[in-house]
Amino acid sequence: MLSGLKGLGVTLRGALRPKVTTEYPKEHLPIDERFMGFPALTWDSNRVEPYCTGCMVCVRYCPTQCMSAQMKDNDKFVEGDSHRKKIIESFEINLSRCILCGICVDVCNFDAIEMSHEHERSERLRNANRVDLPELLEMGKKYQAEVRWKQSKPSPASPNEKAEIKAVSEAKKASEADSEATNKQSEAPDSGEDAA
Amino acid sequence: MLELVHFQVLSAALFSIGIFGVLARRSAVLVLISIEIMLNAVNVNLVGIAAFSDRAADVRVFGQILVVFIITIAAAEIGLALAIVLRVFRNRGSANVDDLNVMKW
Amino acid sequence: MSFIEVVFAIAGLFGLFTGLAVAVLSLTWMERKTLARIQQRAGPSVVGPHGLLQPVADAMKLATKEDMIPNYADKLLFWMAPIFVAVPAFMIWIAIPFGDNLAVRVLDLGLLYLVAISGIGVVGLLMGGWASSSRYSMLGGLRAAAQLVSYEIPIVIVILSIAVLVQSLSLDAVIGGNTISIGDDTRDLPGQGAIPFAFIMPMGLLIFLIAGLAELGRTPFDIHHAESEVVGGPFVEYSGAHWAVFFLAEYLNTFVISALIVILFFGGWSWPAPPESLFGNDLSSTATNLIGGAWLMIKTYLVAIGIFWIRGTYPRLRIDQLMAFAWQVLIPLSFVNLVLIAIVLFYDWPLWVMTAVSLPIILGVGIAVQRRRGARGRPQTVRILRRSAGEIGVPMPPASTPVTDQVQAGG
Amino acid sequence: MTDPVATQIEDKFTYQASSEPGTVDMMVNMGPQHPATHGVFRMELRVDGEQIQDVVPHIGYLHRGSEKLCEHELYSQIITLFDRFDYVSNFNNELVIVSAVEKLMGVEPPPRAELIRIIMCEFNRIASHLLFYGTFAIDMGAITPVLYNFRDREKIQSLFESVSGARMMHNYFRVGGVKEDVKDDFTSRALALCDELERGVDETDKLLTENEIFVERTTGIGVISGEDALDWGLSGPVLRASGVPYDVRVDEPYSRYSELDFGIPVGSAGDCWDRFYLRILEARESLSIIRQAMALLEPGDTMAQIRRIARPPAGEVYAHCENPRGDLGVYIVSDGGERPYRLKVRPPSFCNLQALKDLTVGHYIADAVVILGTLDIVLGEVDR
Amino acid sequence: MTAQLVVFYLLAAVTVLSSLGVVLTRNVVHAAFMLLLALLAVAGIFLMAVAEFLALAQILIYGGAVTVVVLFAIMLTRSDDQPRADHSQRPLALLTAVGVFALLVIAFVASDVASLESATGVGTDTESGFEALGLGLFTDWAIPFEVASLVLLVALIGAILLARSAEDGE
Amino acid sequence: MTTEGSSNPPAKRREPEVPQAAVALPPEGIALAALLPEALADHGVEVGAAIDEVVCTVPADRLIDVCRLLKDEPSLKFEYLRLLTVVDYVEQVGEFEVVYHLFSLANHHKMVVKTRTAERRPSVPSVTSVWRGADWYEREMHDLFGVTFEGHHNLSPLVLPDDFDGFPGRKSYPLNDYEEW
Repeated sequence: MLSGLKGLGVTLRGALRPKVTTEYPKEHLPIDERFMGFPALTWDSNRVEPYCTGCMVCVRYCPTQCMSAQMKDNDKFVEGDSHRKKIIESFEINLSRCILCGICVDVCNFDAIEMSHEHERSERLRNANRVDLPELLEMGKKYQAEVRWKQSKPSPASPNEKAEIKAVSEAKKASEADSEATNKQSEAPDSGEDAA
Repeated sequence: MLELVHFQVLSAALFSIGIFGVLARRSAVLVLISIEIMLNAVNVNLVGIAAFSDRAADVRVFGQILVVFIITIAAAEIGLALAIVLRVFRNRGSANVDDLNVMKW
Repeated sequence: MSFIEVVFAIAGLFGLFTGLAVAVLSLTWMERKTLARIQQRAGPSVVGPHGLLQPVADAMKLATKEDMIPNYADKLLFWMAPIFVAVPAFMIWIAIPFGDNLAVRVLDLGLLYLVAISGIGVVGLLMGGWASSSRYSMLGGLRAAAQLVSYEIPIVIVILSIAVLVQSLSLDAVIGGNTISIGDDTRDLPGQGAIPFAFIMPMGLLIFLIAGLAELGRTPFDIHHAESEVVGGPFVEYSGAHWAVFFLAEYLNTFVISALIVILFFGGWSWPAPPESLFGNDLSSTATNLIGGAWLMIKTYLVAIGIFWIRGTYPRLRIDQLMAFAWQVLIPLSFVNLVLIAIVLFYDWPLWVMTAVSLPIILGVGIAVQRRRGARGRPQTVRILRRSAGEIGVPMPPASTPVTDQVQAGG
Repeated sequence: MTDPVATQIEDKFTYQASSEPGTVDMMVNMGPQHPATHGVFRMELRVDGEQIQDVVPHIGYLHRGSEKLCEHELYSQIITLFDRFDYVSNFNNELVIVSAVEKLMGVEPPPRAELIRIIMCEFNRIASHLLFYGTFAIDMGAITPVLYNFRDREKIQSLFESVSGARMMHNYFRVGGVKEDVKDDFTSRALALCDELERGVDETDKLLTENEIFVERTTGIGVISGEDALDWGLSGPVLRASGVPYDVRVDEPYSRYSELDFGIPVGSAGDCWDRFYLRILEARESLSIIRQAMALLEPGDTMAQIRRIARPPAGEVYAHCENPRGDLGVYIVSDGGERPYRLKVRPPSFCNLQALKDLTVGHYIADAVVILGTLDIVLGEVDR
Repeated sequence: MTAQLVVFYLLAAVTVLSSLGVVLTRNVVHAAFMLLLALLAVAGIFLMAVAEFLALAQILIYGGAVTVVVLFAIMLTRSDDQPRADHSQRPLALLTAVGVFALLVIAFVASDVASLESATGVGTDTESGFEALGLGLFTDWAIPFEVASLVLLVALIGAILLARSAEDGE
Repeated sequence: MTTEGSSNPPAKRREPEVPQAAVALPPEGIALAALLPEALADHGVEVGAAIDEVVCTVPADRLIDVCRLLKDEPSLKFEYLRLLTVVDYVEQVGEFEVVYHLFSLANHHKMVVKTRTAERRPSVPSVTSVWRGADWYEREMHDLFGVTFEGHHNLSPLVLPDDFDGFPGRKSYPLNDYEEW
């Protein structure tokens, strides 16, 4: 009975400490940088298109089969603005089914899917929490802005860039060649003239 | 105006209800409850007479003192009797007065 | 009884009912806030400032909830049980004095009245438990009956000791002091304005507090509606308004026990110093009564917070331990208390003798209760074994673990 | 039988014959929605008054066929299923499956990864024990400890969040290492957390174990002898409380436990008190393990060089680890594919629950709750 | 008809009806609760007769204790084969009860006792005589009082001995 | 992959290319493997090894004797039953394999006991008389695989509903295409 008084002391001390809870809808606890919310698709702002090419690797490795994806030919590739020959046409994730395991992020080869910080999504119906491509990209953009997301390795060049690079390098080469030529010319002005 | 006869008639009614219960019910517990009612009938009567007696106050209190004793005895009785009923029930698997016929030949 | 008196009585009753309803609501809020504070939470905070209107919202919710009656329930008893619990809880308040000679009905037999009325609630619990036709309710009802009947005894005996001390059964005398004459001997008996009985009868206070907690069915004696065992006991099957009535009665009883502790041991509405010394002599009796009532309420709420604090700390007892505690510790102690005060008064010793004798007894009993199982409160049966990793061979325990006296259940 | 009273009573209650003539025992159906059964567990109690005469436990309300599911999942996906067995000590569960696959493949994870795993598992053990103290206190009617313990548990989970990205279902351990290295501030955070947890455990200790009522309620309740405990296949704190010092971390050291110095709390009475207090001591030992492991932590790789999709050779393996609840094991039969041919979990709670009848019969209903509390079952693991 | 009389009639009606309920109801548990009601109403009757102490004692002992004990006994002695609630001698019992009632009423009306009613009736005596009661109990009736307490003690011990189950008793 | 091919058991098809896990018995295991053939000589057991466990295959009819011997013999003293499970080899060899994982705290060694039973009316003796802890394992396996454990006191459904039809643990029971219960 007497040792029970110690317990009263503990609770009294507890009562004098500040509260540790937060009132949820009003205050939010800080979210850790690594926090895994629902998966989102990232947006390649350089190319103005998603990173995702619809390669289906995440769909295949998803333990709950909550995703589906479809790819299409990339118009921008045809136009030469992008290095991606194929691009995602439609992507759907049933977030009610997603278990936030992060396997899709692990297996993705293109940095195209990320676990965003989105975590407050609840719906009444079982199938109401399906999100489609635009929404996933929105989530992705928000997430990218939040964490100042960076690609793990730079994308290869697009055809246009390649052409540009090629042009530049050719130009460079040409200019080098020119300068070489001029050098040569300066070295041997006569022979050039001869050749011409 | 409240009169003594009111108490007396009420007491008589309670008493006869108690008698009916004692005679008619089979469950030993209910028989005991009926006895309680009879005791209460007596109490009502005593209290009534005490209230209406015009003798000295210390004598008037006799009725109430008797009631105190009756309540005491009633409490003792019900406790003991219920214990007996319980014992009988444990031994014989029944709390009916009709089944308590081992002495009957 | 004249017409005016009847009107006053009705007005008083009405005022009391309203006041009690408000008190219950505030008490629920206070309990939640106190527990939240102890547990470092926020507690109700959404409805109204600091969640003050939360109890009102809860009451509205309960009132509008569907009132379900189980199929096999005994409808009549099921319906009547909350009434049997709540009506006595209200009736007790008729006798509680809020000021000098200020109660709905000032009773000469106030103390006996309290004891008598508070006993009826048990039947309501038993009734509800039986009528719900749920085994948890049944168990809870039986537990409640056993517990409340047992713990009523120490409460009655402590109240008796108070009555012996003030030589009256009137609550006013308990607070305000009394002059009595036995034969030729005229004595001034102490009122609590001078010295709260908590100092004269600390043992009585302790017994009353513990037994009062048990009467309320509050932690650590909440076995009859222990959520983790009988899931709410007699109230399992109740919902909506019926449940609300039980709830109301429970909090009313909490309030009444707190008020009784204040009235019996902490001077009720009386001041530590006479109010004249604080406010001067020109205080009207109404003002004195108002201040006294407020003072009583403040003390009562403080005691209630203490009860909530205990609830936030202790685990609950088991039924056999609970009964054993009542019959082996509390009841003998309360008799000791009664006999002590009788001796002190009979031999006309000063009252501090009572205090001086009580304190060592309390301490002794506390230590005895604690040490019943041995030298220390905590069993020393767990040791830390250090084994090097992968060591071959595990030291096996002895063939059968010795069952010493400490592993006998209960006691 | 024609009497309406009798038929009404018939309808209301099911009785069974009791030992005493005339009286009947009452069947009390505890669960699956009872607050003290810690999930969807049901036990039928046959009680004589308050005293328990017989217990029939019923499980399976949460049976999801996980073992069958595992046979259809890749090894990397199985980890997510293991997270959900004993859902309050996820890291420990993950460790079992990854160490089983590693054993099968003969892969050695890098030392840093092993230490991170140990730290995470021990933190998780503390988190699990904290939950146990709290829920057990609730079973006993004390409502405050659970909130104090949850406060501390939340801190642990925040640490987990910063490491694995999830507060509960981490999916952090991988075959051959861990998903990613911890962040730079991990060491300081973890050490600070250790101090806080120490205080928290002390607080629980003071609130509960020094309380007379608590001691009274737990000593001598649900006693099981060491031999019986072994016979029933109990493990973990429940077994150790009976005096059998069997701890997988010592008996078959896995990961890098053999490098760490720690004690095993062992009881002798085998009652609820021992089972409770042992867990308090265990949490303190875990803190010491964490501190030692933090000291050993050196920079390095956190992932062995293996295929991302594990394809272990054919064979069968049994690997087990000391979970907060006991010896969690997994038996994998591999046919050389990407998916196991057969996977069977040894769930410690499942085994511990078997002894329930032996423990409870003869005690009061309130004790049944206490005994079930000290067995500390997690239904996700019992039913799988 | 005074208010006093109205209240008395009400209480008397509750008493008689619930007592009738006790002896007539088939449900034993209902009978116990009806008994409680009857006893509480009797307490009210006591109040009418200015026996405040007795009224409170009645509530305390019957309301709090006896009813609970009776209920416990009922719940402990319930078995599957609940027999018919009543005897075959029910008509006889009815006859006896009515006869006794008639006899008593005649006796009351005919006897001298009824004439005890006097000017010092209930209404005039407002002093609750519990002080006199207490004095009487501890002076003139001290020995019966002590004997009664002894009886209670013996009953208590006897009840405990009897109610203990067989295995405890060994 | 196990449900696809019907003509060839898949394990057989993969056999040439499938690598086998390497056996690496710990010292206690080697000692035990040396001890076992002698100790269990009368019971027709085969002793082998899998990774770090000694595996001993017992005919079903000798199972109880072997288990009792394993538990009682002081040099073995396997008093702890870690795991009891059934493996479905119906597609390969038409048999169920019942696997017992044992551990000895006293001698600190571990082993696996295996026994086989035919697909039709699979039945093995119950070891609940040896280790009481086998009780629920056997009930669970009876639920999931339909293997009868002779001598078990109560094989009522444990994890499945009482009126569940079929044996969901078996490979022949589809993962998805079944009627929802």
